[in-house]
Amino acid sequence: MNKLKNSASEALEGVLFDGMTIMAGGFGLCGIPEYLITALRDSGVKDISVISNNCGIDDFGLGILLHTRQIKKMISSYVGGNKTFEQQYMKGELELEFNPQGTLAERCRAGGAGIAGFYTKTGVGTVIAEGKEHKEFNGETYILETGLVADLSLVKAWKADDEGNLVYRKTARNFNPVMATAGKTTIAEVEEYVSLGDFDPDHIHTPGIYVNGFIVGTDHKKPIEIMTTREYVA
Amino acid sequence: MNKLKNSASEALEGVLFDGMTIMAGGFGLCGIPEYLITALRDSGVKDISVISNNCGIDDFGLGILLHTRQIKKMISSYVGGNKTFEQQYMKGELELEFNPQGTLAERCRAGGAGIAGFYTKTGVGTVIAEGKEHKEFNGETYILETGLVADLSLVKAWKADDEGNLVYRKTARNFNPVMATAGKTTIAEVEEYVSLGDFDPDHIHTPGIYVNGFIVGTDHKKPIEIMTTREYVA
Amino acid sequence: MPWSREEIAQRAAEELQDGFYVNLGIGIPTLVANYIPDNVQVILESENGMLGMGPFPYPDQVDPDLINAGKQTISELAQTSYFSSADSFAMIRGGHINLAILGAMQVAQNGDLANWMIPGKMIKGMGGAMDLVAGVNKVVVIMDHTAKDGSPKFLKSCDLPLTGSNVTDLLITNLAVFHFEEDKPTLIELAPSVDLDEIKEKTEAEFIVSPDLKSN
Amino acid sequence: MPWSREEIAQRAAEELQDGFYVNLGIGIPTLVANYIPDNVQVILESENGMLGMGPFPYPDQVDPDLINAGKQTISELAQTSYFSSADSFAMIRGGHINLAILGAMQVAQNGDLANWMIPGKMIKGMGGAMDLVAGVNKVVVIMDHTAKDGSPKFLKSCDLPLTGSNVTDLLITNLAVFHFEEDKPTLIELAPSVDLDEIKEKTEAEFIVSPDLKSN
Repeated sequence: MNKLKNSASEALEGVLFDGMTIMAGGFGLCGIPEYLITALRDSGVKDISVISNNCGIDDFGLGILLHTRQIKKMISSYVGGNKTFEQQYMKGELELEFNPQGTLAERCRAGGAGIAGFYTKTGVGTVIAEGKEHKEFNGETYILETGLVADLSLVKAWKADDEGNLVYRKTARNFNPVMATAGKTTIAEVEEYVSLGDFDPDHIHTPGIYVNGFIVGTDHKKPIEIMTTREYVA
Repeated sequence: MNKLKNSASEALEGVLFDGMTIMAGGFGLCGIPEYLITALRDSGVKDISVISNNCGIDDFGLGILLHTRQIKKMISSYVGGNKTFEQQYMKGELELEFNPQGTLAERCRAGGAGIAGFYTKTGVGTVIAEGKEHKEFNGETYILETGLVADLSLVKAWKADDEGNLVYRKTARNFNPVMATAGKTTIAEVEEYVSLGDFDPDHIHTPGIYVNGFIVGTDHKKPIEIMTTREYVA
Repeated sequence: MPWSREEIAQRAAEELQDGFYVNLGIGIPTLVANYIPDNVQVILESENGMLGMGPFPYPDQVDPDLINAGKQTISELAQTSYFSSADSFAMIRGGHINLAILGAMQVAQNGDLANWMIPGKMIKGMGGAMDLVAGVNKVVVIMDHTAKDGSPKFLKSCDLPLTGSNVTDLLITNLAVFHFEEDKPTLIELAPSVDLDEIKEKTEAEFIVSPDLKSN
Repeated sequence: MPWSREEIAQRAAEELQDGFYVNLGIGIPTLVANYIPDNVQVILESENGMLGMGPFPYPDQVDPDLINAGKQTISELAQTSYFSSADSFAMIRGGHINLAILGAMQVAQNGDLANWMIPGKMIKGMGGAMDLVAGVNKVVVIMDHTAKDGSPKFLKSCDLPLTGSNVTDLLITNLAVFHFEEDKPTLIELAPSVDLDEIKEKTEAEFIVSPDLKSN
């Protein structure tokens, strides 16, 4: 069963519908499924609720879905640095739900792992805790957060084999592995396709069971948001 | 900061006390910390509560701590195949708490991850659910299970570097990575010591932050419980 | 003539679909691996932390670090991946395994399943059975239709402690096959030379007879 | 003379102990990495999924797949490991990070911390700040002692939305250092040429003065 698809649009065939919930991996512009996001835009699917740590920048990543007004709601931990986002949100055209970053990651893991809810200390005593169930464990207060699942998860990995086993690279891993587990359908975008058996099975980050299909992109743009370097000292 | 210790007894120095709770990795006799268990026996520490999926066999693994009557209580998912265990339990000399295997693994992960409790469907409608809080999410019933932490976690890995980064091998991984995260102190036993920088940082299973010290064992026995093979067909 | 253990396994193998991820319990369910149809590719999961479980190893390839959930030595395949027990049960609990085939001591007409302990006997523990029946999409149970003393094992309600409540999707015995839906289980298939009267006689559970009842 | 940004960072670096795992927030906290004492080895965590964060890369070693939580390009070290966001915050929430150094807008005398939003302004989100203050063993907060208009930022209670309640362990401003225990914060150190009167004047929070108050 080879899960390799010929194109992003082929990979998304039959899984898109208006009003759907989509998880998208990435932290800033690092480890985002560039080609799949472009295919989403081209599909014209509307009123999407997007679960993603950030919302890209004005002209790249999820930001391009703001220009086309395909996003109805964002569930994120940080959306700074995106003017289009700010404008649409201020005008009330865009819903926004903030989650603490670790709570967002854990909610995705929980959704994928059949954990309906979990108790965390994160956010106790803040606006995040408002309206949520509070409970004491060993004299400390925790709040109840719920698992998240998506109709579709779009993830970016480094390499995939025919079975859809995935390996990520450096900090481009971030939210991708947990989101891969929490999609009713999960499509991956990778930079390199390897033959079955090329992976050391101890090194696989996402087992193929979580991956319905994948595409191999060429020339990923991978823009850098903040270039910081040091100088060679003679 | 080199976390390599010279011996199992040195690695356990100052962390043992009577009545303590100890997690021990392994599934059956696969991926168990052989030398650390022997050092536990030799230390004479008493009244231990042990969290481990199984309790070894009569003369190997955690089973050797039954002969010396150092274990007060086992928290496990399966203890079949150990006569000493059966005898001590039937005589009321040993406490036993069964957890479904996945609930046990998740409780260890939760303990290490600062999750005080979580809702699972596993065990609903069975004796496991008795006395536990029930809650509905999306029309389905879940029960509340709590996170587990231990005073000490003993894990078995394949390789470690100076920082205590760990890599496991095949199904010897099992409970070891989650238990490594849930010990106030965690000591690892490995088969091979590698230099800092030898690991590909994308392949590390347990980051060194979870490991307080490790020993390198030689000639691990690794007994096989059920040898099953097929024949070469000419 | 009732089905043999091998024939029960063979019947269970008919439930496998191409691309399925499958967990096989200890005992007869293990035999199902021998009857996977040629045109069907399934990936076997072993709950101690492995996807893509291969056959038993050749004698010179036995590896103590490579066992299945029954603690038997096994081999790996080209698509194999390993993961922790927590990740394994996240996969199971999260509903990612398509099918589990498990043995049973008793099954009730509402789908309750008992397969882990007999009061009074030394209890060995439920291992991963409760997680599997709670999490896997479709649970196929296989067992003898009656106990050794002839008493029924497919009951109105189980008297043994449950592994899971309302979890059975298909029951395959040595005499018949029952499908579980909302209300009552439906008898859908009979073993060769077994007739409806024999099933009625040896079954305590109430069931419906499918209009398409298949005789073999 | 109040401490400069660099001197605040330098003072914060005194809190680092050998073997500590440390998370440094965005802004001034990042500067702390420049003042790690020679005899102290710490490992820096970046909450986007990395332990063992190295310095900024040389220009020809920039890698878009290797950034820190501030989205800056960085480098790796021999001890580096990578992991997912879920594993990263399991580490943070589980109390495995020894020390976090974070900036703030306001701190209250009970340790409440506000550093993520100003009502009426576009809110950017809390990112990982709420997780860090809730989970890390010791939280060191650094900020200017007063706002630009001279109004105090160390208050009886915060009026900005909180990042965490009762989470501050040490507050380092450009004028002084306060240690938080059960009851009230304790003033333990003054910047050069700063006296107790100036602190009292510029602080709304109630605090105790340590008998061992250190002047610089």
